[in-house]
Amino acid sequence: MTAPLLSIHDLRTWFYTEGGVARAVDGVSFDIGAGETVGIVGESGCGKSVTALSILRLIQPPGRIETGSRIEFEGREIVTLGDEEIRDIRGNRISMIFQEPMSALNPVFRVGDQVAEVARVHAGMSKKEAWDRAVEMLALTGIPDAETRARQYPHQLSGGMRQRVLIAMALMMKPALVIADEPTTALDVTIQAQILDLLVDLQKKIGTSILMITHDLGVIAETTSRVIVMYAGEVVEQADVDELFAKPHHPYTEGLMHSMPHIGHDQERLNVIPGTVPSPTDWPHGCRFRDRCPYSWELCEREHPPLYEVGGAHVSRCHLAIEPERRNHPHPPLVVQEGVAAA
Amino acid sequence: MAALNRARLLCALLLCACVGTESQSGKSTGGTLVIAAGGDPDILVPALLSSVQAAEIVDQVYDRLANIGDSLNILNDAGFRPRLADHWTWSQDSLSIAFHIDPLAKWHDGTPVRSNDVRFTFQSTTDSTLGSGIPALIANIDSVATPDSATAVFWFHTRTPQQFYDATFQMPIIPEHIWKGVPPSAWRGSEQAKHPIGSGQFRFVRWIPGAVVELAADTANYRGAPKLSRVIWSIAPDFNTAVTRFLSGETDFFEALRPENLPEVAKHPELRLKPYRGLAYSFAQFNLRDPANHARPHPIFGNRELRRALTMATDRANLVRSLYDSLANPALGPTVRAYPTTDPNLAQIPFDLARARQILDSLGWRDANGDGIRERKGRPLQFSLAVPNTSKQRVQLAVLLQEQLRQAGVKVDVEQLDFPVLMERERKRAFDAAIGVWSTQPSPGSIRGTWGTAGSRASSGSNYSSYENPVFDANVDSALASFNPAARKAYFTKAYDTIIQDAPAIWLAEPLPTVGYHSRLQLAPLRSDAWWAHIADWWIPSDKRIPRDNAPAGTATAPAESAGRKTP
Amino acid sequence: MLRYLGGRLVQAVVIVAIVATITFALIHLAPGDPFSAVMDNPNVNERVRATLRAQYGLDRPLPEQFVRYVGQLARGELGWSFSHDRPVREVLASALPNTLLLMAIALAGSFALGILIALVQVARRGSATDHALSAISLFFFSMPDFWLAILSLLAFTYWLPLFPVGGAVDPVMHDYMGFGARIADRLRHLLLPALTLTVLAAPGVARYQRAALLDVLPADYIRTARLKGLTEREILRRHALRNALLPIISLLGLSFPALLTGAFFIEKIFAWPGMGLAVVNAIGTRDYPLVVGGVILGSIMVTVGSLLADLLYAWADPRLRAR
Amino acid sequence: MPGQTQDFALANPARPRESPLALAVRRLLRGRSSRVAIIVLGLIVLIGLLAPFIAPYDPSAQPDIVALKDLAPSLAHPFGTDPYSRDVLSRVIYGARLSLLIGVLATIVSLTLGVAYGAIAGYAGGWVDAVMMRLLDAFLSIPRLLLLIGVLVAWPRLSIGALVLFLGFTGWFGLSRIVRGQVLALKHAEFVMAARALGASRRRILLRHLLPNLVSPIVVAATLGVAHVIVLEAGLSYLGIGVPQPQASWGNIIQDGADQVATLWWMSLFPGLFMVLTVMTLNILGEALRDAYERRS
Repeated sequence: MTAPLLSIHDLRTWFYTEGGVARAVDGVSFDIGAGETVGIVGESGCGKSVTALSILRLIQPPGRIETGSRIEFEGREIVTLGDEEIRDIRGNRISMIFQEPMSALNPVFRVGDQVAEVARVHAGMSKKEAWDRAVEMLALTGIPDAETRARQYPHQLSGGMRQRVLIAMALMMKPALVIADEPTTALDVTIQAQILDLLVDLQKKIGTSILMITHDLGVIAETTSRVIVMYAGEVVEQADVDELFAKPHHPYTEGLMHSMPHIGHDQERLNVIPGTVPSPTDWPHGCRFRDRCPYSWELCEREHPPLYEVGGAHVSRCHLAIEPERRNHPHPPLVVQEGVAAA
Repeated sequence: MAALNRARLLCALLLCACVGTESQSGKSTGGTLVIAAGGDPDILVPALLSSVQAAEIVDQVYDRLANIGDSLNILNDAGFRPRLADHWTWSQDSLSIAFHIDPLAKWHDGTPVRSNDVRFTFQSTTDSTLGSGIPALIANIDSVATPDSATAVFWFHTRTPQQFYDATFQMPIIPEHIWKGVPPSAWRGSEQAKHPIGSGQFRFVRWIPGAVVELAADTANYRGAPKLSRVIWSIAPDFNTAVTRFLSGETDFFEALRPENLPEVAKHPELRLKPYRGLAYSFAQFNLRDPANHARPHPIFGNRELRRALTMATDRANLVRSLYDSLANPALGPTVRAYPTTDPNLAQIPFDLARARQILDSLGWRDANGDGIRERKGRPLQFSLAVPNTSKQRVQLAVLLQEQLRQAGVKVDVEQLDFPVLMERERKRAFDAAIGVWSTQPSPGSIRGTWGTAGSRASSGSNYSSYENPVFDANVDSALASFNPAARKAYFTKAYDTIIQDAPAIWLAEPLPTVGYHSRLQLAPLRSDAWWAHIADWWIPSDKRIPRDNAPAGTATAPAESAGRKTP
Repeated sequence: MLRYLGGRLVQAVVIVAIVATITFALIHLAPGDPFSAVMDNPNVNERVRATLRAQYGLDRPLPEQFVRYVGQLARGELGWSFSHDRPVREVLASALPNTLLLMAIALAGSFALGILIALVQVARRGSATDHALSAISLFFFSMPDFWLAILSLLAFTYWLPLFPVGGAVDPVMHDYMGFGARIADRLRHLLLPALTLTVLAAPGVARYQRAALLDVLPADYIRTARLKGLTEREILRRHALRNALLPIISLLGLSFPALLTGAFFIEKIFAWPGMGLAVVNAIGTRDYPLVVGGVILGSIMVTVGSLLADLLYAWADPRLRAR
Repeated sequence: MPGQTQDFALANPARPRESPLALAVRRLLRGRSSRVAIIVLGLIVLIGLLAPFIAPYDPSAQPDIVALKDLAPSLAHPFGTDPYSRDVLSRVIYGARLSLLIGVLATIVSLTLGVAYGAIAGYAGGWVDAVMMRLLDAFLSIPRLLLLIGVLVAWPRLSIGALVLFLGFTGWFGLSRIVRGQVLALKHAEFVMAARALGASRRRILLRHLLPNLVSPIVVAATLGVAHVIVLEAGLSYLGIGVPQPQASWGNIIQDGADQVATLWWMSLFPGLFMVLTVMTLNILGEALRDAYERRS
């Protein structure tokens, strides 16, 4: 196997806030191969977006990528890269699509100019060339009458249209990697599917890798080949998409799957994982999922689980890997009610 | 006779001012004199003006029949120099004087000056609808007759020592053809009042309020052209600016510097100082009548003892030192030391705070409630002291007085008023107390108008205090009627003694003004009552002239645009 | 857009009407007669008194006086200034260009300077430069207008005599100068007051603009710009500034009263012949019609200023422009 | 064991039910610049309060109008003397007293009016609100200084009390707009609805439920308002229509020396510095308070 396109090793991105050090990403490692589509899934606050921003070094103070973290991309070490070099990568070799297409576009510029700006920065194109390129790209993302649309301002476009603009912007330089951070969450269900199809389609045409960040396992199932599950700043499970859906190992992944709405099933309520994610300033000792886990036992409290190999490329950060029989004896989770601790 | 007089004057000038250092060629006419003025003139009508700036300007533009000499003699015509009248003749009984108009005299519009202009000047000045204060001073003049166009005859009621002075000094002559269409009641605010046409050696060019008044040499003048080609009053918005402009050379002449400015002026080698004898005295006068009802005495100041106590409570010597340093003396009374009739040793009410307190106590004014202010029958001993806001120095005087009287348990509210408003309050006798300054005339007789019963009741009279004492009046009248200098002085001394002891005012300061001027300027003697009397004889040597001296006079372009004011 | 404009115009007229009512109330509620100064002034002739009586209908019943007063105002008649012996309208009209010149220069200068300072601060946020500039801004921001004016007069005309001491032109020589010299003369007189007013107004702009920029910086589109590989400088200048200019346009409207107030003191201290000097001098002469005229004109200027700022805002913001 | 409870309360930084004001003050005290500002302002207030005890001389006494006038700063008179031989330091100290007093009193007047007007407009809504807001627009577009000049010229020789009232009457416009906005927003808040459902009177709702929520804008407006009034009063006194002689206010002292700025520079410099310092600290505090409140929401 050739060297992966992106290789993250022991990434730790911490935020130094008034309330203490928030270890939002706390030792994450994974690879993405060229042309591959990898998904990161997890609840909000699990560190998946911070991981994405870390890859582009877009962490703003008081956040900081801790020394010892490594992000290797196309053979270069991003963490220690100079400002100018990292800027050369942004939007050019790695680009990103955000969740909120409205706020991600500058309200006071025409969308065409905003798309064209990428080419002007990175390819040194003239205004005219860049504009033409932008219109071309907008057309490619399926915007009808792209020439006219390009002259409009963000507020004049629909949500789906704006997301297409962002996609056009992201793909302008045919980057090696596109990070899509919840690209469909803010959109209507019908538009969601269109946008996902578009992404997959464009990936095939351009051949980029995609890192798909979402809380929605449906999106994962539809677009990715490999899945990384994150919880409390850590990778808790990683597997090929089919393997994961067939044989989820980590109780958290299990919980996520149960909370997925199953089409056709007449369910009144989603199964929600009880409890809340602990505070990033104060990760619990041992297993971070312990309090919400129906299988946890004293080992989970005592020892922080490593990533166990549970079959092929499938890894899981759960002690069940060494005592699988405990899966047969679930107990009610040790959820602590809010406020009780303060009393 | 006229020619002789002028030649003699010139000789005097050469001796005292230039001491022969200047070559004759350096005396060619030309040059611009820029005078630092503290404010706009109020009105450019001789009979109506009340500000010194207006007097400075009016005296250049208008001429009198004859000019008083520098000795300021007022008895008969000794020392008087011909002006519009090139000679005059007394009647046998001395009850009339015939003035013969200089045949060359012309108004600035080219019209010749005629005797009817003299008669018109007298008639309009004494017209009651004009509201001038001068009639009280020339009550002895019965009428002016014009037997021919070149002769004006003044008729007097009685023979007095200063008949001639009355006829000439009080009335600069104004042109009938310019003014006759305007009723005297409308002279204030008329266009003529803003653009005077006279017969003096300078003619009026322009007046941009708040900026400049400009006069130019009247080159065709019957007395010859003046040596300067232009005189400009540069009007500063405040004293500070005026001083700074003078120090920086923007202006050439500064009248009445304050003591604190003298060291600064001394630092500039090109600037000179020159003290001169002024004829002004300042005072805080009380209204002796109730402002609400003039038939009643004033509830506080109606009492002579109280007024005396207020004077006693005032450390006048200190106050004058504080404000003027050595540039003023404490005022002796309603007079100045320059008059030959003034006894410099007039008895004064002494500064005696303890005695003042005693008197106030004995009058029933006591501080019962312990607030530091005396009361009587529930009424605090408190009054308002009005002061013109245009003069910071007078405001300072008021604040100094405020504190001194506070020591005696008297509360003074300083009320700053615009000068014309203050004037009108005084005219209507609608004030408690006010700080005032009289720039007196060469004759001590002007006191009749300012403190005598004659000026008390009439609203045009200047006795704003409504001080009335027949003993005072009689002594002043006797003095003015007396031809014997010693007797004059004795009568005046009795009059002054009377008024000083009656204390209708706290007599404050008699300034010894000091002018500052640029050394390139060659001054003529500064007359005590009017330093500006001989501006026409001032000059700037040609080798010391600067660019502004050589700007052709009266060629200012587009004044309306530059000052934002329409000149009709 | 037109409807919006119309609405704002109506609003402006209503505002001026209310201002007129307030000034009328001021005149008539005042103890004694604010016109007594005029009526007492011996240099005011009968014609002026008659004009005043006609303007304010002083001897008529109050409602009639009011109607008369408003009617006169509507025709642009502001009464008679006795201290200038001219109509108030003329006095103010001849002074207004000088005030507008001063304000315009200070406005442009202070916004340019303020925005520049803010950009420097935000580009180096958290640095010593940022803190120092913040402290300096605050210092000047807290400075009373007249005090800074006095100090700058003191410093630059007395101690370091670089500028003439007051006025708009050399009072004596200006009219004798050639064209070029006149321009130079005007500039020499204009510079210090204009600079002082600029320095007075700039800190407010800087502080406001800095806050606006900092508000904009966390925005998603700034992240997008960063993502495109733009430098921080480009991001600040192109993306952040452009968005942070919108609040600054609102500030433009809001800053008129302060600027006008500043101009009043500056004009007084530098003897700059604008409407501020006219009104401040009218305080001394108790020229009440002129004071009231100044209040009304000042309010109109503020209203018009904020109206213009609103229009500018509508034009600058594409989201509003469409409407 | 009351003692112990108290200790616990002190030890626990996140104690529940802390009032927003207390919270804001605690946040305020955390900033270095606001701590310095509080100390400086406290000193100036103390100077004003203790003026009779710390002023070296009687501020209006003229001890020696010849020998002691116009003295440049020296050990005996650190801020020099004025043309009346009065000690400028003493006058600046008494000026602090008067300027701060006028600032605070006028601001209290403004706050009362502003809150009342804004609350009524916001709570009443409808055309009442519309009319009141248009009126407010008009008030806001009259420059405050100009309005005050108009008033003070029409009412000459005002007492300081009247001056305070007029300063207060012209200072509430901005606040009332903020209050109205808050009231409008809170009017439909659940707790107000709940109170209304429970039959609380309008008055009670306004006073008990809305007012406490207005504390933060009021505190901020008050702090900045005092600063503004101090500057205004100084300006008016400088123009000669503020505080009358012989009382000392900062603006007044500057006015006393205005005629001779070049020679009596100390009369402009020192009171001005005090004024700037006061206004600056008030501005810092006002803004820090605003920040502290905003971070909460």
